[in-house]
Amino acid sequence: MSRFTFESIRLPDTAEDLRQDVRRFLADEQAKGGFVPVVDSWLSGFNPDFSEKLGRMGWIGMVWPEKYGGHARSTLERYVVMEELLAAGAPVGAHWVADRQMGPMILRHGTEAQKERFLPDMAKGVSYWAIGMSEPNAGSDLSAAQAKLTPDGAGWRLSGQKLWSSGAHRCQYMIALCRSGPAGDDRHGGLTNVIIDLRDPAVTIRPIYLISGEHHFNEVIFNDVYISEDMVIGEPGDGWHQVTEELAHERSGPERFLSTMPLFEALVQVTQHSEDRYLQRELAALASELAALRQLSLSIAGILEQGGNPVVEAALVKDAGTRFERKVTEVAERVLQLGTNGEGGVGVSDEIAANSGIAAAETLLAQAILHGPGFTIRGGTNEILRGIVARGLGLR
Amino acid sequence: MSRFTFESIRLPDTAEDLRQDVRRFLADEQAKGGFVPVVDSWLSGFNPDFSEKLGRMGWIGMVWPEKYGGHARSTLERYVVMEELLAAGAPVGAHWVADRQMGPMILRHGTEAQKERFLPDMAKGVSYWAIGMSEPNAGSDLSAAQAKLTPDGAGWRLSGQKLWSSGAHRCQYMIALCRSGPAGDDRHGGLTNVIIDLRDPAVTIRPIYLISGEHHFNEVIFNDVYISEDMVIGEPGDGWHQVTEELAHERSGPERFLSTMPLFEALVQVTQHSEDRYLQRELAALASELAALRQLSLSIAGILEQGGNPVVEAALVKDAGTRFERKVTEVAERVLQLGTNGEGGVGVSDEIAANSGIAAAETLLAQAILHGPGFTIRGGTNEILRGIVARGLGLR
Amino acid sequence: MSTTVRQMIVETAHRVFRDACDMETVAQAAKGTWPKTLWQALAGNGFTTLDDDGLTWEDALALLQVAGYYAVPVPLAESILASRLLTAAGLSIPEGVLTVGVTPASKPQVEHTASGTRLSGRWTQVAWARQADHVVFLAFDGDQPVITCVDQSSIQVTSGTNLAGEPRDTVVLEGALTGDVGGLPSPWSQDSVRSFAALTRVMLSAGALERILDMTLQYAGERKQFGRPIGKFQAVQAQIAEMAIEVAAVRAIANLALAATEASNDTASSTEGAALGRAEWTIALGKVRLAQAIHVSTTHAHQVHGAMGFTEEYPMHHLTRRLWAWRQEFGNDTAWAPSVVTELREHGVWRAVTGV
Amino acid sequence: MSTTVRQMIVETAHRVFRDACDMETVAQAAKGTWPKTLWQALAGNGFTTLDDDGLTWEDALALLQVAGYYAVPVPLAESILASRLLTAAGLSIPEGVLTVGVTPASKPQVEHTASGTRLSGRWTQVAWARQADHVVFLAFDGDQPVITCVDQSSIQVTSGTNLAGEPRDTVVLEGALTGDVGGLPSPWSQDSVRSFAALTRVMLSAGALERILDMTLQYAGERKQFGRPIGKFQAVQAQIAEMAIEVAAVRAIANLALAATEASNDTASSTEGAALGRAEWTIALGKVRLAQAIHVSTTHAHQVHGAMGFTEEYPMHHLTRRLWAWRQEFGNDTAWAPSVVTELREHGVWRAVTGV
Repeated sequence: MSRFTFESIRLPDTAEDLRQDVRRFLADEQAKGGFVPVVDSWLSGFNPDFSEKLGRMGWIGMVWPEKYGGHARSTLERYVVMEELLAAGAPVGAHWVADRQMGPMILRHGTEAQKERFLPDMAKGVSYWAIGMSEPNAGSDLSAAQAKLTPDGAGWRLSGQKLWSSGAHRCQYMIALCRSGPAGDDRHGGLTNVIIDLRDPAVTIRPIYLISGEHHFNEVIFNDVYISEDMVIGEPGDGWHQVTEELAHERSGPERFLSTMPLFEALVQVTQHSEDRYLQRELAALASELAALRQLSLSIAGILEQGGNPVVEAALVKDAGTRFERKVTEVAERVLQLGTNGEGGVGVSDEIAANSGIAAAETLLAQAILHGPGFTIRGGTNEILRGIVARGLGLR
Repeated sequence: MSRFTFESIRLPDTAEDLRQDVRRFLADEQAKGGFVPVVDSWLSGFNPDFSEKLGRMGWIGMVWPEKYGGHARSTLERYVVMEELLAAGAPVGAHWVADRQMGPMILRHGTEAQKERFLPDMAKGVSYWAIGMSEPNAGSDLSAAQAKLTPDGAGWRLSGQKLWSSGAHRCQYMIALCRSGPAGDDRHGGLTNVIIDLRDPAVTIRPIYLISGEHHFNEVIFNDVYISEDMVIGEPGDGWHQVTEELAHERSGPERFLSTMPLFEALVQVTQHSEDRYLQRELAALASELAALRQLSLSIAGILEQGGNPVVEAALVKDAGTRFERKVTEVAERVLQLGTNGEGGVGVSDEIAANSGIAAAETLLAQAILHGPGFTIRGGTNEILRGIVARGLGLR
Repeated sequence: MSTTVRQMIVETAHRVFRDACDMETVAQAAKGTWPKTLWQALAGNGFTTLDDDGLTWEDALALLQVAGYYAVPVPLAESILASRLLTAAGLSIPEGVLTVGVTPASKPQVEHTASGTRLSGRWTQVAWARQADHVVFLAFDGDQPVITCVDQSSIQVTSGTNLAGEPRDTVVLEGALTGDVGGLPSPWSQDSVRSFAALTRVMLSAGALERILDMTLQYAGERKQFGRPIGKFQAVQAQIAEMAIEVAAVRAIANLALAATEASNDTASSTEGAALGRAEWTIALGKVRLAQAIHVSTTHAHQVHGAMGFTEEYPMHHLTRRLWAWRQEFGNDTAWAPSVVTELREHGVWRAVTGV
Repeated sequence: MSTTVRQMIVETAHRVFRDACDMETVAQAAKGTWPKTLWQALAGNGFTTLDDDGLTWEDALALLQVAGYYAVPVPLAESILASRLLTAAGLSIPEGVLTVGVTPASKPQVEHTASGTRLSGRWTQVAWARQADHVVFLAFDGDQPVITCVDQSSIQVTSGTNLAGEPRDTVVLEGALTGDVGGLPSPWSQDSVRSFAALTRVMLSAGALERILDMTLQYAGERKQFGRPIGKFQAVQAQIAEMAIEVAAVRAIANLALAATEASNDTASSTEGAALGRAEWTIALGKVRLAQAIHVSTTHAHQVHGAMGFTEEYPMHHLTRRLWAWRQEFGNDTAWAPSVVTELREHGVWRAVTGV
């Protein structure tokens, strides 16, 4: 009867101990003014100091072998650290992509030399990496990638561009999915992942400002960049396979439902004294959705730990998780009254309104509204994800 | 800039006077025990006595010429009568289809003899008609109709079946869309509307019980039924055109958003004393949606009055209207506690809970839940309607 | 937790239900026929009551998910809950069909008289009271909530049904003779009983939601419109994908509630109160989550099925009508919201969700 | 109502905005540049203030729908409202850029002193206060709400912006010299002023919603994925169809509010109170309806646009950010709900909706 694999996960005691360590660390940092919680902190919180501190705590590259600077911990332990950082709205953006995606890709498909060269700095929290997947005409449809690799001796020459590369203007490296040959019948051939040193003068990085006015994303243009042989990941032509097998990692993580967590916490705080039953219903509904999403996401972490590749389950969780993130915003839009200069909202207690709680909540709401459109688009739009789920259910 | 024609309508004073007449009539009837308000009364309220009374009041066939028993009133006057009857949950099911669809079709495409024969009894509220459109393999896709007409002298022989014919077991006649020839390239050819006397022994009517246990729908089987020449509407082969031009009438009427109106009224009554702001928000949101839908539906009535055929606008209103009907149910499911034997709900005042108000509200909620699935399916599913809107917007 | 044993129970239960609880049985039951064979099969497999050497409370809850999948038309959940309450109160479990009265209308009292212990009061929503050999009641001895069991012969039943046609009777007792009376074990409160009752609805619903997803998938693969299976249309796919996440979410939270319930039983007495509180909170979450899942899933399931789906002939309504009723029984989402929110306010959302 | 004249005004307005208010102008304004040419064009056409021989209040409200379509980056709504308030209070309308302060922080008072009338208080959400030549304030003379106008030179402005970067300043006055003071005409209350302010947001939003529908349609027709325009995908079509109904609904209810406002001005004095009440109720409905429309429409518009749509470069955010801000300004849906519900409770839903 069960269509998907979602086993119940009980976190090991070591993971729960680790959770308390992370909470103490975060409380200290926050008390010292090390960070202010923000919505969507894994995108907007680019903070090299903080990343270095996390590296020193052993909380980057946690599951990698120790010989590459990793800490040989379990996927579930890593999961707990990630969810605590995100729930607190901590600035993890600098190292996020390296830790989640680029490190694991190198670990899985890279050469020994690549591992030794790149992984230790990633784990220290000092090496930051950008994603190079989307292009102007290859958004949800990655097989349409056109950034072109031309053979040049033992190496390659790269021309073309990538879009939406988060943090590329502050990262040292990018791994880009490029076209090294024809697509073939299944449209998935001829793609190759290469490592690009973003400091190369043949690379031009142009900012793409967001509607919030922030600069996180970039257009990255390759003006005949030389890619030496040792910067290719695995075999040329294996790129599609390499990126799609990471999709479950990319899509099932707690960053797909915790982006608006600081706003949710603030919302509960500022309505602390409301006796309004139907407001409580809305808050309870959000909490119950959150609890379920977390269990599902944990289940996927468990499957990943056992070496499975739960792509369909991950699509399911990302679709629901990102919709949840936006529901939090919608409830907050009904409660808070933006623009009243921190003077209240409906159901907001006077006691809290009088202190800074309400102003902070309004700031978080503004962040959530302006970041919201991205939640259900980045990493595969919800429409794409539903197609994947339908396929997984045998509908096409 | 405006994509659709939705002119503002101001109802003429005559229509508003008429509204008061209808309200007085309904109040009298209700006081006399003539009816108890129900959800979805235009389907489930089959009451010949009530229909005859309405006929005597001149509220059936209102816009038809007087020589056919009509009352030569305006579309907007008719609209006001309809909306008042529906909002009150009055039992209008017996004559509804005749008044809305079959009468107008005969008036527009029928012969003089057909008009003289059929319309006066319809207007008296004593002649009840069923729709024969859907078939087992032709639901949303009417062009797939297969009930087959074979020429027989000057007339035809009809074999096949129709599904979902509402009230067929209590109606005297049906107009059925039948296949008289090949569909042709546009798939819309070869269809013909014929009038069938349901008392013909070659017609078998089998009940289709609903999940509420009620019997409104039927399977109607034609065992080589003889259809005389004078029972054909218009020219053979014109059926598709005839039914699609009625679609705006069928889809834009107030029955597409008022089915759960008695429940909405009850919900407001039983929560009369709640100070819960977020419950008030839900009720206000429903009211604002209702008010907008009514304006849009009125606009379409205005266009129809001027001879236009606003098919796309009607699809838009039916999609949104039927979703609104179900939203009322969803809010009621949060407020009332079904199964507590009339003993309460959340936000329901004790004063009301103690009298019969709450039990009546629970009954209406049960009706709304069980009828709900039909709202967004009958008369064209919402998915079909959205396709029509998309086409109207130039998307395909 | 003995996962293997429980897995075995669940597999056996599937087999039993497949054999003895087809849709015809459910349809007949909805018309008032008591499905004797089904009850006997369940009782014969030891599924109807808890047992020190057999079915545990947690096994039984897992079993209810299977029962929900098959739209079980007997008071299985009530029988299990009844035996749970009796055991907890130190009373013995009688033979025969058992049900529970745990939603008293006011505060029904036991009286200790010369002629024995007598019970008076009124209980609504007593499932299959008309059919039960014994009804286990939640009542009060003074202010103290107690459990006691009354024979069919001593009760007055007014018949009622829920939206699915399942018997939900009102029982009135006027000084009826009752057997032994037992108090609730510490740290249980009257609210704990209500929580456990609600938990049965979460479990049953998890199974029923799974079933309507299966039925909808099958229908979407077979039914054709405009020349192809409707499951090929993006709108239908989106509806089914949404159902899938709702089903998965309810199952996840049901399992969470199951684990928390288990933990509250396995706990040292010093932390019992906290563990029970955690279990009750998780159940409240589950009942709240259920409301959305039922709303979304039944809406989409019926929409995909079109007109066919809301006929009596097509069996899906046995599931969807139960879901609509179960959403409400023992408190809907609005009723349970304060239990959820109190914890959020006290500890913050994230700490509440992660178990502090 | 002179429909022809209003139609002419609307058409002219479209021409003026097309010429003087392209997206580059809006983008520059968002960076702090005052769009002088636009203001002059609007003022030159008599669009910025009401006039006995020209623009009526209702014409001006219709004009605001056009202004919203073009994301007008000047205090046009405020200038119109200011002149409406001045006229109603029997005061004259000064030359120059006008704005309003109608959300006072507490209960600011006018004082009649030997050196003239003085005003003290604090107003939030004063649109373009920094730019206005005069600010028209809602204040109090004792308990009596009054209108008065103060020069730029006498006000202290703390700059702020809304989500769209539109100036929303806080103004503090400490015994500032003010001109004449006029009371609100009967039967207006302080709440009437708040209603009229909210009405400007309904009108602006109706236009902005229309614009994002147009932009989304155009994008869906041009942008290709998987080898065809995304507007061919059923999921995208469904989103656009939902936007279309939301846009139509807001327009319908905006027109209803406009008609009710007009009726309240045309009414014999004996029924003025009732007509004004009706207008205010309709405005409350509009502000509530707006919340859903903005939520649905902006969500879908951005979803269809994909990543491109939330870049600063693509101009849709000038509309969507304004909509998010306007939803909140002068009260969100929760704030306006009681005004709506009071009528529902008193008269019943259907009678309230049909105007009793």
